[in-house]
Amino acid sequence: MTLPVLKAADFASTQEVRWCPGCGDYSILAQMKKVLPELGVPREKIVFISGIGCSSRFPYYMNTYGMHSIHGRAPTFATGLKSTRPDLMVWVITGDGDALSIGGNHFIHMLRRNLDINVVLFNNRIYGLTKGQYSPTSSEGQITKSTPMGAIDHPLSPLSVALGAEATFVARSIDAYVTHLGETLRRAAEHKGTSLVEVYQNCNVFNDGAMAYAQEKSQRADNVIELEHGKPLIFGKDRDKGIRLVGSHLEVVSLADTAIDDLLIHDERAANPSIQMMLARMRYPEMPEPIGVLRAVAGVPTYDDQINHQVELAKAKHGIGDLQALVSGGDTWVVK
Amino acid sequence: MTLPVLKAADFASTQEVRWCPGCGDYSILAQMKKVLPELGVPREKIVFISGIGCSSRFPYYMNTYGMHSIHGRAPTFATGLKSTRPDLMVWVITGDGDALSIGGNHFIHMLRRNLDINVVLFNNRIYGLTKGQYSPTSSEGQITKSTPMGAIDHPLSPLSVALGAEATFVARSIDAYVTHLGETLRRAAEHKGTSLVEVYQNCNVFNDGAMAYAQEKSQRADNVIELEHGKPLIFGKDRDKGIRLVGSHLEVVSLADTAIDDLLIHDERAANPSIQMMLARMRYPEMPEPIGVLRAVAGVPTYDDQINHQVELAKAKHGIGDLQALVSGGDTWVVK
Amino acid sequence: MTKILSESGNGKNIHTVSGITVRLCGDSGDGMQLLGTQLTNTSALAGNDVATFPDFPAEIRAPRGTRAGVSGFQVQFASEEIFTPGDLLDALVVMNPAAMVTNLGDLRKGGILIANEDGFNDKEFKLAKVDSNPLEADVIEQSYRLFKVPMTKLTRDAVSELGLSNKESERCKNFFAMGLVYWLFGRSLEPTLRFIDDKFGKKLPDVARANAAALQAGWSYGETTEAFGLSYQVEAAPLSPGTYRNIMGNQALAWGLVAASSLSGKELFYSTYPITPASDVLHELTRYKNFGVRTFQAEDEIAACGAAIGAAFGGGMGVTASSGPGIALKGEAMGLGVMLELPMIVINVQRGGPSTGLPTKTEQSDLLQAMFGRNGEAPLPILAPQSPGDCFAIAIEAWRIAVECMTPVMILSDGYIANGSEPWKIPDMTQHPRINVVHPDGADPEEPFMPYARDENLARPWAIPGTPGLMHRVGGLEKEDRTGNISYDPANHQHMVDTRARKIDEIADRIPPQEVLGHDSGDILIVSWGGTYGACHTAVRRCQKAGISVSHAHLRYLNPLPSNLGDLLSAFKTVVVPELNTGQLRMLLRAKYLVDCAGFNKVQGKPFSVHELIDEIKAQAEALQNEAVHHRAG
Amino acid sequence: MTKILSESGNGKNIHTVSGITVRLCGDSGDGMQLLGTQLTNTSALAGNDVATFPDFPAEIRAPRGTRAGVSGFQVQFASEEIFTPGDLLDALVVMNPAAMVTNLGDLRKGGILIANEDGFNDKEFKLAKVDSNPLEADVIEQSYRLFKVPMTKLTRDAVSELGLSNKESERCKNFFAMGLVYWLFGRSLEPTLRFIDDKFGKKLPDVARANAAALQAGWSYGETTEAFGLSYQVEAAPLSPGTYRNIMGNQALAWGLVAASSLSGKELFYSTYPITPASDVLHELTRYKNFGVRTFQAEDEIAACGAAIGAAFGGGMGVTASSGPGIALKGEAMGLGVMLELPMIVINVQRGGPSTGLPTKTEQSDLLQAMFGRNGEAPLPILAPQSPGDCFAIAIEAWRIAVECMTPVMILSDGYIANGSEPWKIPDMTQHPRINVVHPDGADPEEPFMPYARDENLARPWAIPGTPGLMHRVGGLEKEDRTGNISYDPANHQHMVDTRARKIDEIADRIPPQEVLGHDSGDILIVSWGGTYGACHTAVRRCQKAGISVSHAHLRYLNPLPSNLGDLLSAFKTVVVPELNTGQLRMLLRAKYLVDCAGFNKVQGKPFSVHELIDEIKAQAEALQNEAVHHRAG
Ligand SMILES: Cc1ncc(C[n+]2csc(CCOP(=O)(O)OP(=O)(O)O)c2C)c(N)n1
Ligand SMILES: Cc1ncc(C[n+]2csc(CCOP(=O)(O)OP(=O)(O)O)c2C)c(N)n1
Ligand code: SF4
Ligand code: SF4
Ligand SMILES: [Mg+2]
Ligand SMILES: [Mg+2]
Repeated sequence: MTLPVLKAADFASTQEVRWCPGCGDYSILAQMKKVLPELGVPREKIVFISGIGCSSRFPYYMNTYGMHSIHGRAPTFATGLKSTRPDLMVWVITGDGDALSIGGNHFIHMLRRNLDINVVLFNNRIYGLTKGQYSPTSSEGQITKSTPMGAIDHPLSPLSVALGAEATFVARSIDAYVTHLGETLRRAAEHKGTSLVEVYQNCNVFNDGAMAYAQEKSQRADNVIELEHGKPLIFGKDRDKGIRLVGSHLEVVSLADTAIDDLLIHDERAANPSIQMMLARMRYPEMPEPIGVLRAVAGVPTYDDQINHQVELAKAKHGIGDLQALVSGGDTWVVK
Repeated sequence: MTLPVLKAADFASTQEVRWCPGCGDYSILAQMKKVLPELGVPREKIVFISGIGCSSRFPYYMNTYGMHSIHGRAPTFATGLKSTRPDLMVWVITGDGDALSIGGNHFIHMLRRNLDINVVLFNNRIYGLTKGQYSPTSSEGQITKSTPMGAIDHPLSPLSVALGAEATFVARSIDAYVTHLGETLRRAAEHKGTSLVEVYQNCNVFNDGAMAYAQEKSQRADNVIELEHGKPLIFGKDRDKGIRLVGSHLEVVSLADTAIDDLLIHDERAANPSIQMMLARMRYPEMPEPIGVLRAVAGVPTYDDQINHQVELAKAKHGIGDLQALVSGGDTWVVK
Repeated sequence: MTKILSESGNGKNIHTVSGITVRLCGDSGDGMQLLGTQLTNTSALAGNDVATFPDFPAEIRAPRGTRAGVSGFQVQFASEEIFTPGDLLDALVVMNPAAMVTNLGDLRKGGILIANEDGFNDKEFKLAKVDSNPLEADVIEQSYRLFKVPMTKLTRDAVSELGLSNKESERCKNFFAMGLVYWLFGRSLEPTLRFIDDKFGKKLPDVARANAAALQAGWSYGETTEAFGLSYQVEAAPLSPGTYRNIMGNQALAWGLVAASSLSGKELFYSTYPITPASDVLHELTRYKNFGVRTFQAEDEIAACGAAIGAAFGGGMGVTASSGPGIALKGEAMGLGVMLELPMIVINVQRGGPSTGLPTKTEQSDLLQAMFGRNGEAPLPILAPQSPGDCFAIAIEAWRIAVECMTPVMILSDGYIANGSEPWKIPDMTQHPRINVVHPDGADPEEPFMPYARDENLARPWAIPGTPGLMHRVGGLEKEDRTGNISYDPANHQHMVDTRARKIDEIADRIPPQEVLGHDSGDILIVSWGGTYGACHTAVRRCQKAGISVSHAHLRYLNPLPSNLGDLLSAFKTVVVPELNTGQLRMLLRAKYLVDCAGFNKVQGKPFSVHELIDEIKAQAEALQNEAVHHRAG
Repeated sequence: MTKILSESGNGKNIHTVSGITVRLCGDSGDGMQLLGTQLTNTSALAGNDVATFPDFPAEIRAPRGTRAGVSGFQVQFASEEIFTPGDLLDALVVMNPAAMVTNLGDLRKGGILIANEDGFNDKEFKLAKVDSNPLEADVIEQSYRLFKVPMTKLTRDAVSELGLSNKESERCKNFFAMGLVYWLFGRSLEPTLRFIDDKFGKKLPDVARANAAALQAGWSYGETTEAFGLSYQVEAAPLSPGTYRNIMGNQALAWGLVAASSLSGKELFYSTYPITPASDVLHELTRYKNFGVRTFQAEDEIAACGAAIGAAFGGGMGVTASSGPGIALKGEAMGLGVMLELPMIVINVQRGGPSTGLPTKTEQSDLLQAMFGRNGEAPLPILAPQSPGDCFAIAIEAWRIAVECMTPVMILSDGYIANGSEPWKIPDMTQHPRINVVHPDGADPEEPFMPYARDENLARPWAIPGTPGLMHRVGGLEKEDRTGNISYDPANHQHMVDTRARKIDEIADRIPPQEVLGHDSGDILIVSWGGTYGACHTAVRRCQKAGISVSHAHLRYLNPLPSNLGDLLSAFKTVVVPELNTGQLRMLLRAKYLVDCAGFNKVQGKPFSVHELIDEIKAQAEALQNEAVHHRAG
């Protein structure tokens, strides 16, 4: 039996999409609908699990199984589901507040366990749904409803946190850069283990243009560097700049006076994430910000495989459990 | 008026110490009592705040102010206290489960906010108080009460997590290596910003000897490398081995065939934590494990300074708030 | 338009009425909340009593033109004291078909319906899922006084000279509608012109001019077209003398905390995690840093609660706020607060539940969570404001109890109070009783310090770090009486559990006895709490006037309950407890007093209307009468 | 030693008694828990009915020799059916002075006191904070039958030939004590010798031999020294026929879950975060991976609850467990479970509260948290086992209700039940009714799938991912009836709140009516729940025998309450609700039935003793009599 060929539209649920007009979320939704049919996984085998936030409305719009859970906890539901149903393709949809503020702990633990799930973190550097408070990724000094004199927390980078938590797949893309986004989602889906994709997402109501330097086509080439495995790090509208590793830090060089061979070659498969960590720490405006796959390490056992493997091992070793034998075992006596 | 000179014994509370005989916690307590008098901070200006766990009993044994709070949340109490009482010296005492399992999120956020507090994480790689389940730092495959077939989670390194969360002071020491421990606690106390000290602590009841390679004097020299700022990384009983940076990774070399000048020089002050991250990832038995101060970056604003600074700024700008003016302001009308 | 008091005035056709209830509705993007707020403030400044009810979609920008995207603002203004934003509408302004079809049901027969004609076209019909133009339905003209006004076009015309884009011009149409409404109800344009100037004058002078022009155009439209014929006037209300301002619930809560801080000489540490409908308290408080207010947006609700306790341990005023789901998360930490016996305020601005529920809607369903949402025996005082303005007083009272008894105190507000507004008599804070806070100073070097010794309120001493000689350790394990050391002793545990309970119970001796509206015995007693005050009060007053033997006891203290409440309940034949939940206070009353209270419950995300309460009271009165007849007959 | 049934036997001086209550106490390091468990199992194997109460310090290794470091194990074994580990002790074994002074108060006058003389020296007196040797006090010899035995020395002698170190030799002294106790109560050494061999035989043959030698030496000491003169014998109890084993509460809970899994054909996903006294369920379950059990030690309690819900969404059997503080953390996620209407079990093994409280002690103070510890109206069924063995049945019943009604179900166990043990008749699982689980298979392509349609139990369909055509989305926002789409509609919200409540309430129609021990009307009704069953049952039976008109209703279903309970309560003159809290069930009963239940409450981290309950019943009976007299006189 061949599977019916699905189109993007087949992945649309009947629910009206209720994001603000112009919100970056639309583009991510569109790319997801576009990529999923290419993966050949039947819709009923796919589950989207989200927390709470504008971004977390996502599952309602997908004609798959879905759960719009509670704030910050999506990874926990996904963990229970994937551990018991490894046959399903599980996506976690989360926001910068959902994943890194209230949900930071689950986020780390999901990554270190390396469940075979995919996580898309919509980073708009603001709390959208609650109308504009700063988030853990908001810039220092950012004026928001809750920080009229400027935010004083030092921001977290989702990618750094993920690398610190031993994530096996870490990537970044941009809502408006649709081809790149689609490709990055596809890569995430294909990775075995927890895949994290941070997506720069414009909240045009509460934080409009915060990442315009990366989102707007005119600025992107100079402010963003696209990583490709095995390729030197080159960027710029005229592809005339590059990144070089000097001692223990990275610097921008002009290709006018540096040979391509001297540039850093991107290695997404490096077991040691030190260089990937340096990349994650490149921040605009000092440095171009990396997009694409920073890290994709294969072969690390996944939690779902392992938990189920232990069950199989135990069955093989002790035989399939016999309830009557269990309750009847040990020291017993008979009353007549 | 000169302050009375205090001794270690002055820091002992009247409460009987109730750890298991032989527990590594005793040594940490002793060093704390030894170091504090040297800092010249009056006892009443010191507060110890802990979560729950064997280690978290610590505050009861110190003749200072103290709070034995709830599991994983010590950083939150410390944050409220230090933000409003920057005059106090605040210590957070936590365990590997307390800090990295249930408390992982607060741990990260405390570090990124860089409150001027000191955190001592007693890492015994086990849940002591609840009698021996595995913790986030337990090794893969470790057999514990809750993992009779071996743990399947990939362990977290407190130091990596901290570096990923932009910590400004990150150090490690060992319960049994008392001089080093005392010195490390002192360094932590002196740092302005959140200081994290991971202490390898032997739980002789539930995880005895898990870190013997580092704790036992006979093995220590070969398995541990003492970091010193500005010094090359040398170790070994005969100080005949060193660490060299090769491209993007670290390797052990013999001083027989490598010049000292080629060794990595430790830079705890490097703003970019990439190398520190590489050090944090050195794990026994493949590599010697680093102890001492991995990172100590000065000059990063602390949360307590900033929150209070904004209050001062506001007062300077708008004048000290006038309650009557507040309630009487805006559009009003008079009913006669 | 409760009563028409006089008709026509100096040549013009003006009715003077005792009150008007109007609702302004349009798309979320149409600026209805702004319009409503301005009308409210202007009416308040005109000396009316006012009460408001904003009602907006959960989405930030719900899809334009749809029913889900409708945003409404209801206001009642009156020349008599009022307590609710009104039930049935005297006038309804609708900017599009979706607004019309979702709100028309609340317009009274014969009421005024003003529609932005330009918003009624095929595109909009489709978005609103209506088959044809609802304005054209015969029944509309027959049932209401319909005025179709091409507001978009008229606005465009009015601002055409200012060189704005089409889109920008159209944006001003809410000010046109406002002008028209102002004319209709004889409101002054002055305050709104001032507002426009304040808000846009400097930054966007073009926009300021356009809005002002639109406002004036709307007013002129009413004045000149004579389409309306009749306009209305609402005289000033006989409020008690004083200076007034309009105040919203969350704002009053914030100000009350600032006031408590000032009255007690303690700096406020407000530690929270954003959540609807509590976030505005944060937004408000963070502006008062010059009052020594520190606001802390924590990583989650647990951290927020922990930080507040940390601040309290240091001698600060620790306050944390959230709504239902966030309060659920704080349960464990609140339990620690109970054990540590530190003062703290926990605010729950309730919303529709369970789980995420109806985040933008109101409900009173977290009372039992407030009472029991912690492990073990962990009682704490619970207070509930009865109206937006009352939030101010409740915040101060909560803080007073917290320090007097060294305990966390819970405040239960709700979405209706939080976003509603009312005129508020500005208090003279210099005359306000101060809150006395004592920190022991460790004078006695002979006696060892006893952190769990108790005073006459059973409160323990609030000794704070920095005080020499009072070093002590607190924690969540049961502690020994007086010394505070860990204790597993059975008798001590019993003693401490009992003492913590007694400490809270005895507050009942020190709070005012429960007041009653009406006689303190009789046929029916309505017992209510929280945001239903206005509706219950109004309904009871009307029924009293109608000769029914009914009284009203509205509780501001929910734990402990006022000491005279039991007697009060038993002095009535029927006790009815109206609540926006399935009967939570009722359960507590039945358990405590063994009185067969009846429930009148509604869980619809909406406040009670006055008339549904009146119907209930009448039904109860009738039931009593039938019973009496039956009795006499029997 | 309830009754001496016969004295002496075949030449030896043996009393046959109906039951013995003995407590074994020593330092935490002395192996008292092991000793207790062995004595229990041996007695059970001898056919006695047994009940146990282990009681150990909160510390892992509390300081040696101190009062805080004392670890005790109490066991009652009897030739009649018993329901508690006994109140007053017939025999007390103490290994050191600390153990003696902290436990002597529970030894009945004339009871047997066996002391390890070698543990009574100056060093130990100091550690135990006693001034002089408590064994020497005159009152001891006068009040008790004291036997001082130099156990350490005798043990050392007994094992001297085995070449163990001094320290190792001394470690065996608990086996010496055990041997002596076995002799005293006529127990067979056989089971314990088998145990020693199983445990140490292979790995540490020296230790095995030493322990066996010490055990035998203890027995011989009793047999040969004639110091004791008298030994005791307890015949087999007349339990109902069947095969029995001894079972602990947490173990029975774990097995019950495995059984429910098997009976329903669903694999168990047990997701938890360690906490005393719930952790042992995890330790037990993680050994049953070959039953398809997956255990997940989550990063915290919230994650544990979330993961259980995730597993349930996927069609698995999601179970999460904790104790009070951890349950507080799960509140928000449990609310989501209620909203999603997915089956799940949440277990609370209660301990002393509030906050961290008394982690190793028992209490029943989380009932109201179970009822109300969530935001909004979020009802769920609550069940409570009445004894260690009953945990097995309760787990199965909870799972049955969870899937039948598509709801989270809460089980309230407690520390007393969890660590206690009793003989348990091994059920024939092949005869056990199966639990029917249906997942819709999406057969009908015409009808759109309605995830919130309902069956006769008001349960929605459990459609699981992987089923073609049934794709649907669930979430925490209020949802539309039948379709499950998000809905802010007021009437729908009311309907859904009402329906969720009704779904739980109607379970009352499908559970067995409340049973009563004794007449179903009369003077006094004792209403209890949870771990107090044994004490209440025993007390009521004794009082019934003493002629008091008292009955006992023990609730295993706490929400909803059995449908006949109201009638039952009103059939008695006095209803007394004994609870290890300040009156939580009592509050629920008063609220629901308006019956003036009296409370009998104890919050000391300890179970009720039978005699304090008897005293209470007698006092109530007397009060009724006085009242009656007064009445007749009046
Ligand atoms: C327990 C709890 N706390 C707080 C909230 C309120 N809340 C909902 S979404 C949100 C943050 C949203 O920010 P983010 O995750 O960045 O998502 P976005 O809306 O920006 O997509 C908050 C604070 C909640 N629903 N539940
Ligand atoms: C909310 C909550 N969950 C669980 C527990 C039980 N608990 C107490 S300490 C602990 C872990 C202790 O491990 P760690 O932090 O490593 O401290 P250690 O005892 O090893 O020093 C746990 C799970 C608790 N007290 N509270
Ligand atoms: S508020 Fe921002 S993030 Fe949310 S839907 Fe609107 S634009 Fe998007
Ligand atoms: S259990 Fe382990 S960590 Fe805890 S006190 Fe004992 S030895 Fe120390
Ligand atoms: Mg966001
Ligand atoms: Mg530990």
